[in-house]
Amino acid sequence: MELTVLVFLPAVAAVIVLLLPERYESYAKWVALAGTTAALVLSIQMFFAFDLDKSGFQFVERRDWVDIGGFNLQYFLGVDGLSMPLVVLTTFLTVASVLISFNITMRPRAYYACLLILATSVLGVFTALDFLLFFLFWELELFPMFLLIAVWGSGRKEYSATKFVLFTLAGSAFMLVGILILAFNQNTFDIEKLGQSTFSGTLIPLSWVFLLLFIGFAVKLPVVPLHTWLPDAHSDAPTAVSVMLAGVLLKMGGYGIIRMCVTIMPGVADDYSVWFVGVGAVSVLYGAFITLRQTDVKRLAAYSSVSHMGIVLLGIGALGSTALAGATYQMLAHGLITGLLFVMIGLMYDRTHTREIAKLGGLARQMPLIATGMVFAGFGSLGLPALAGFIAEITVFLGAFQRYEWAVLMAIFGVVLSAGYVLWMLQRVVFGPVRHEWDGLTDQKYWWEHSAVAGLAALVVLLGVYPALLMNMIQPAIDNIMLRVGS
Amino acid sequence: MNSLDIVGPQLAVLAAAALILLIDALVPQQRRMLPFVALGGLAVSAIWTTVWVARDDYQTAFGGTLSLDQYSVFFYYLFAGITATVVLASIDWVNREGRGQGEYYALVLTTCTGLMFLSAARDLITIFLALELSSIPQYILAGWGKDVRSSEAGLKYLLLGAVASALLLYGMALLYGVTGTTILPEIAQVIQGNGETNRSVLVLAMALLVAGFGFKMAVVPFQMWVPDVYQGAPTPVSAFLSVGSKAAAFAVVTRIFFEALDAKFLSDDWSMVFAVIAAISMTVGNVMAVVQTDIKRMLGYSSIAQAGNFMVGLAAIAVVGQEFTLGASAVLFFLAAYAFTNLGAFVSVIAISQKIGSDQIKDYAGLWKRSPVLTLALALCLISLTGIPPTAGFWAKMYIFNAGVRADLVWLVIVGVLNSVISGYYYLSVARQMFLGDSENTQPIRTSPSIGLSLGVTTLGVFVFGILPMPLISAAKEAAHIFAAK
Amino acid sequence: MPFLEAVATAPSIKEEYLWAIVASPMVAWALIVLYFRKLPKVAGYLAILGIGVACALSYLTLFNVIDANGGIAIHTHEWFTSGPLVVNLGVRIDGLSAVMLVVVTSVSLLVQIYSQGYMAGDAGFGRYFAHMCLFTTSMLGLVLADNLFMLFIFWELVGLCSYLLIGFWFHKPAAAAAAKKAFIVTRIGDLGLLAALLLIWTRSGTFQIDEIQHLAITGALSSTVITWFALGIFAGAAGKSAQFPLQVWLPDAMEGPTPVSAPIHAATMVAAGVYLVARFFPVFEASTDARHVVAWIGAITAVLAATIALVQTDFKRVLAYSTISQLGYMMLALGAFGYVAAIFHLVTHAFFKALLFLGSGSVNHSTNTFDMRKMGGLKQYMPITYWTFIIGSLSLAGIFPLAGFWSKDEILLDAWRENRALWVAGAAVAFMTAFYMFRAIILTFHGEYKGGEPVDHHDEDSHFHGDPQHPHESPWVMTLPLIILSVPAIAAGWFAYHEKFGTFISGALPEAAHEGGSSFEWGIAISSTALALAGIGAAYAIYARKWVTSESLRGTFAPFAMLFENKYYMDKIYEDLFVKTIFQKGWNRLMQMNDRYVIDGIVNGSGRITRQISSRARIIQTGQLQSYGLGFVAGVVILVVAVFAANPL
Amino acid sequence: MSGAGPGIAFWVLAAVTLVAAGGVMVSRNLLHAVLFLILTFVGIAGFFVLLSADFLAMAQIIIYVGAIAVLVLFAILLTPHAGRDNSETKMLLPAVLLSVCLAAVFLFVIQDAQWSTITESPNLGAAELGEALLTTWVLPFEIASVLLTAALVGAIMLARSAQEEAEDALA
Amino acid sequence: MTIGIDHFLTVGALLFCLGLAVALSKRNAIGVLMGVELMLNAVTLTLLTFSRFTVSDRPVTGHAFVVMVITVAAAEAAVALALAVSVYRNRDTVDVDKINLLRS
Repeated sequence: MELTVLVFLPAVAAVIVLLLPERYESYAKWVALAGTTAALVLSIQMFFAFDLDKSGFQFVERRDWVDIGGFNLQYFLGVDGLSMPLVVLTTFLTVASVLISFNITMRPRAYYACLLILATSVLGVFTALDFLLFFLFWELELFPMFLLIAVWGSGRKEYSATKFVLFTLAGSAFMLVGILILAFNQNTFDIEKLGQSTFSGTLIPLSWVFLLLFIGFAVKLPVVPLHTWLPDAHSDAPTAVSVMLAGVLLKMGGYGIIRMCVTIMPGVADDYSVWFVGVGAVSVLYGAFITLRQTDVKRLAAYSSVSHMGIVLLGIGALGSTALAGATYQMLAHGLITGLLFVMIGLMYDRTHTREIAKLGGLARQMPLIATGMVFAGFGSLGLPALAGFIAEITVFLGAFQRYEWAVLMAIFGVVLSAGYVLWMLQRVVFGPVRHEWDGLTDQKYWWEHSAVAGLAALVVLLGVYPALLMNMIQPAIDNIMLRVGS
Repeated sequence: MNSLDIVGPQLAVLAAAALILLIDALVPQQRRMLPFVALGGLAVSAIWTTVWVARDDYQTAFGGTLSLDQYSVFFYYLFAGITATVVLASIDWVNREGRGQGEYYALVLTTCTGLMFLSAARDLITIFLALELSSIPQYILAGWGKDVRSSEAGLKYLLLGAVASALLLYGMALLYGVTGTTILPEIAQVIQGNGETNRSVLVLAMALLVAGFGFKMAVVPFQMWVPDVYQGAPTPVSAFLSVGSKAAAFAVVTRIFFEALDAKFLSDDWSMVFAVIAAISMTVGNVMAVVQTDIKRMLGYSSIAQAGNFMVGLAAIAVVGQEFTLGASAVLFFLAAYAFTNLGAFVSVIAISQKIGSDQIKDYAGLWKRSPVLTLALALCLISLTGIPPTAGFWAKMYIFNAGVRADLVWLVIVGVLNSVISGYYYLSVARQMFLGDSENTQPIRTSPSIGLSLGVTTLGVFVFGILPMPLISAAKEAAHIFAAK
Repeated sequence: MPFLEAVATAPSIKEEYLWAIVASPMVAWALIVLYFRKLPKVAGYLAILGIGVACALSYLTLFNVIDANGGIAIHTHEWFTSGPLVVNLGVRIDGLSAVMLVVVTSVSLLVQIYSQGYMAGDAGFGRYFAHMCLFTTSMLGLVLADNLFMLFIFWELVGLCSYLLIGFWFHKPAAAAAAKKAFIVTRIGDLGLLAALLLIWTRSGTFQIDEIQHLAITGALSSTVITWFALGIFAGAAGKSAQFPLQVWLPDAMEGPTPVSAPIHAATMVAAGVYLVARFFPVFEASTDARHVVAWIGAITAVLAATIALVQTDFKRVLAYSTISQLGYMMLALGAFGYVAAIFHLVTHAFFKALLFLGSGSVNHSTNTFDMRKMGGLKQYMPITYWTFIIGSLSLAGIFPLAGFWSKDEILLDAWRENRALWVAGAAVAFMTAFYMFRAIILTFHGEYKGGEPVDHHDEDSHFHGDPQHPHESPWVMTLPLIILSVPAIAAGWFAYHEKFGTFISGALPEAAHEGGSSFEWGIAISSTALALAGIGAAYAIYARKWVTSESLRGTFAPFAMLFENKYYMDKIYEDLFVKTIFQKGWNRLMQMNDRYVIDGIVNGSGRITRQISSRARIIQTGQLQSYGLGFVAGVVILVVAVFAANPL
Repeated sequence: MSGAGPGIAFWVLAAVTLVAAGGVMVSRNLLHAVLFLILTFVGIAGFFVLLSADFLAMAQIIIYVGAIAVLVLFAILLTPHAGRDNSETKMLLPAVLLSVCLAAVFLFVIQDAQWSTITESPNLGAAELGEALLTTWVLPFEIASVLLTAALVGAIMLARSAQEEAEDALA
Repeated sequence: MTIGIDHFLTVGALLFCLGLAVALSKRNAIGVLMGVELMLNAVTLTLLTFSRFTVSDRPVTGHAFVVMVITVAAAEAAVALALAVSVYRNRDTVDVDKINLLRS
């Protein structure tokens, strides 16, 4: 029951928000906050109730739902060590997103409803154990996201929103075909069962099926060259949506690759491992190169996400126990760090109303707290030890080095580049001579801003200094998958 | 009398039509009642159908020309529902246009009767007559509007429809020539026996049938009338065309090809034909819709693309051996889901266009500020047409593509899913206009209760079946099961 | 001596104390950051307290290790595991780390005290002490780390602190740029360290320093792996210790506050590279190629930096190049088997260079400038500073009997034994060192005072309070550390110049690796002293007596002067040519164009093509009735023919 | 169907019918075209007789010649300004080509087919037809009646002028 | 010479295609309608041919079918003429080349 409650808590909150009468629309944020906080509390409770010694899925719920021609789509939820941390990450970032949206005054009911449905969709993706249910949740996120970018965004928001939807739609189109072919072969959508099956006589070669699924996930991750929607979506989305996008939506791609591609078709993953690693390494470098030329803070952060998610793909592709765990850790770390980075950029943008690096500068003097947060997030992003990103990156590198030295060497060069773009950005935005047009702007000062930033920063540090907290949970799940790969 | 009892659902509708004409002629001051009489007739029809379902006494009657089975019952409900929605959505328009109110509703109900007969007919002659009974009133209705476009639409529809009928008839004649009968099961028997010697005739007949019904289904290359007629005809009539006659055509094609032409040497041919037509229809419909500026015309092209989607199910019927009703049930389920969705979209368009006085998509700008409910309703329907959850359209696509994959039509399914990306583009562009654009006029849009009711029913259907599609799926499966029982 | 024969045992100091060394500055840091940012006095004292505790514990540790005759103690704990990956956190104490602890904490403590005066009134006073505490923590963690992983973590954190402190006056564009440059350049070196870390774990499955050392000695790893590992380690060290070709960041780092330059960019942080190489000395011993690379890079760096130092006009930059040069010296020693010599020089250099930097800070405190052309004659105004500065310079120049003499002498001896060419380089550097130091002294403290730099009162970030027109001696909090530091600058050589020290330090190695043999040779000692004296004399002749003017010299050696003044054009090559032109305007731009025009071009293009097709195709829909019918009939014909063609009768 | 009589009759009828149909195609005057159309109808009726369907032949004459052709004439007369020429659109060439193609397909199929034929006429009269229409095909028969009614109602509504409608609205 | 089923069918097919050609090429809507009537006549001929010549349990089927086709043809003609008149009233023409307000 917990999982159902958890997944649909935000949706229920969304319904309540929508039903609020117009004169109470300023209460929308409180309802949203209450709903997401409840979800967060519940997920944390589950996190600690999670039995580390048990293998397999926990908090399982399953019942038949819809008959799709011959066999059932089940309502089948459950979490394991791979998804549990992602669930907590999602609930946490949702709360943070709601908090930093507190100053939204344009149609708040619709805004929060979209945000909450988005949360339900992502939670559903991370907990669904039926492939079609997974797909349902995967698609559910599209329209709220479209509206969030298109209505509450800035800049070329229509273009970006459409681009986002079409990219995802195209990716998921291929994914759907892959899902149906797999399901036809085994007469089930059950991920657990599919994950134990060997496939023979699929309609098209299994490696093609793998590719179909992979494209769907790769768009989301995103992998070069399917990434160009990301900078556009990020730069034009409102802050909270950027946070959700970078923080959890991208992780759906990585999670999907591990949960579906690798677990269900380990043989194919192994055969084509070198390609994934190569693409991952190229993503790291390519993303970093382009990041170095960005002049818009948000686009810069977005391209850096491309680079960082390349590390995830690198870890997955290397198909080692350590590398996969590292990739998972990287997803979590990147979610928090880039989430924080976008929060800081958002706070800054709220005040200065520009994201042009050339127009900014010297903010450390006028807004010391925001500047500190930016520096912190920046260093998290470049993989500073004692912060979450470092553990993740180095675990991936260590895990992948044995098998693909060249790819890891490429990727660690990307780490140097990341120092380049982060520090360049900090130098231009935060440091440098004071600009008097920003005099009189307020620093981070509201409680909701403080709590969102502090919470994120605290988690970044926590994951950086106490990796065992999550590693002990992730590792058994990864080892389960590795058993499949090994055999 | 037992036989009349069997056609009770149709009779109820016809009786309502007659009653309407009578009231219109005798007590014209009571014209406001007319739509309610129509609704009453449809309700009686539905109840009568339910009685039959409750009796569980499925049978064929009239010398085998009509079959009351789960399949036809499914469509009785569907057509009654569609017609009721259309009637509700028409009230405003009919009151405003003022041309022959009684006749309008009577013709709508007559069409409905034709559609119902069409879904139940098991004989080529009956099928032809039922087809014409549903078509001729539609030709008239398409030309019902007083403006020149409406007449043009009616004339175009009729002349092309007549050519299509002639082709269809020639095909039926050939079928009759080969088999010596017009009753579907008997045709099937003869073809199973010695049909292969006359394969050429059968293929030609099949092609002509596909053409004749393809006209109603609106699949490429028989679709070209669709955008013109949808744009020109009164919007409620376009709505009726887009779901009613399309659904009936699919119903009857499924029945003919499944009951009469299911011999292996034929089904191999026509499944391929359907697959190719499906792929072309989707692509043409979607690509052409991209640059449309008139929402009715856009929906016309979209309905061509959707017809291509349905046809995936038809193509899938033939190939699969052990689960060969899957494709059929997919078609039925998709039809039902599509009926809710497309009606919802059209009703929204009726409600909106009436007030803003334009069908141009660009005039929908800023609609959200004027009428959030209408905007959301239309958006929901567009989402459903794209096939995004939580809507009935999602399950429909899921179901039909699953059937396609199971029939080893992976290429077709890939074409289908890619097409839904294109469709996403133009559906979204409508949504974009509504949510983003600005209009000087910020006056709220009020809708009449009748339109509100029809809109409520359809969008609720889209949403509820988007979450709990099982009842609809079971019904579709049960309906399609009659083909397996044979 | 009984000490020598004594058997080394594991030091008995409690593990908690060792952790406390790291923890106490960290606690101070946390308290300052969280509560006392806005209370400069409290922050300052808290910092002194935290580092003081660490310092006291460090001395305790040192004595404990001495008691244990230079034995090794390792306390390790599992941090986290992931599959085969096991990462530990642990502390390792031995002679090397104990000495480093003492050096780091002593210098840091003195600098903290000094900073109370130097930084007084600065807007970021609290922030400054927080950063300093964090730096000390990281440096101590680096020294105490028992495995490479942990060492790498603190290594990077040290880099962070360096970044923050160089960019302390972030409103100065030069400072912000210098901070960025420092971080990125050292990170390029860290790339090697990271690669080495990955390599060694992949090949041996451990990060433990003792195990790695053991593997290197027993030859369990192939020589290729060892060589690459060693080179990776050295790359990291070269970044941190500003070795050629990564030396470019250190002079720019002088944009930071002077008390920062003292511990970080002279005494401790930059020495971390030397420490790192020393830590993995057995590995370098096992790989001759790597060792040669170390030696020659060291030599090149030493010469390069010394030549540049000859022509600098900025007081602090002279010291910076001198630091690079001396670090090159240490590397040279390590490459020449001079493990003990290198550490010895590290220690002495830490003290006298810290002294020199603090002295320069003191000068700046009264003149508001580092430009030697604006100073002169400060001897009479600032006697304490002057005399302590003289002591430091003599020590640096290697004049008997000051500390520098002994350590430098040992390095030259090792170089002589390894390769005569290395000795020649070392000797040349010794001459140049003496020359540029006394050139600086003469320009700064002798002659007429030229007025310093006027205070810009409009600069709200300036913290300068005095009056540059009337220079004065610094307050006691600043002069006291100078005086204290001059003690080891004089005496550290005596204290350490014994076999004891060598044995003690060598105890950190898994076996008495390479005995340096007799570590004194008269020939070397005399020749180097002579060279140093010659350097001093030359400086005196040119700058004090002006027998030969510097201008005429510059004219004679114009091409060289150009080369030196432009730092061998390396900054230009790196930044303008490589980073800005080839990389940013070339390659990255190319990538960006690819992204914008090729990839997005395909994306947008496919959309555009669809629209194009759509708008072309709509022409088919002519509105003419019969064209529709034609399509219809054509469809039938094509259908039939296609079926017959596909599936003949 | 052997023998000279039917043979001659067939060829004559075929000639008349097809030439008349060709006349519909080529005649430049719409009224002439209607006359050719009527001639075709009559020819078809002749075929019906030849196929021993006398009742239907009569029905053909009555309905097609008597009703439909007259309706067409009415229509021509009711649209006086629309012109009486029976010219072709620019689609003539493709239309003819496609028709020829379709004819080729039809003829090929007719040649290819192996009809299971009987030699004797089944001898069906109006009585058998009437019985069939009231038993097996009573349903389509009834539908046809409804259809005619609906068409009538609709046609009347469509063809009424605005003036008539206004009068109707007053009532 | 025996006149067989093929002869009748050929006449029917040719008539059908002639009708089609008329329907697809005439400019006047009423001309188009005439083409359609020709096609329907061709169909009735074909139906009766089959009824006369082919083996069947119920040869009367063809006759019944023809009755229906004739009926429908009449209804269609009536509606078509009504629509033509309706268009004519609005546009003063029944030229299909000019009835093309709805397009693309």
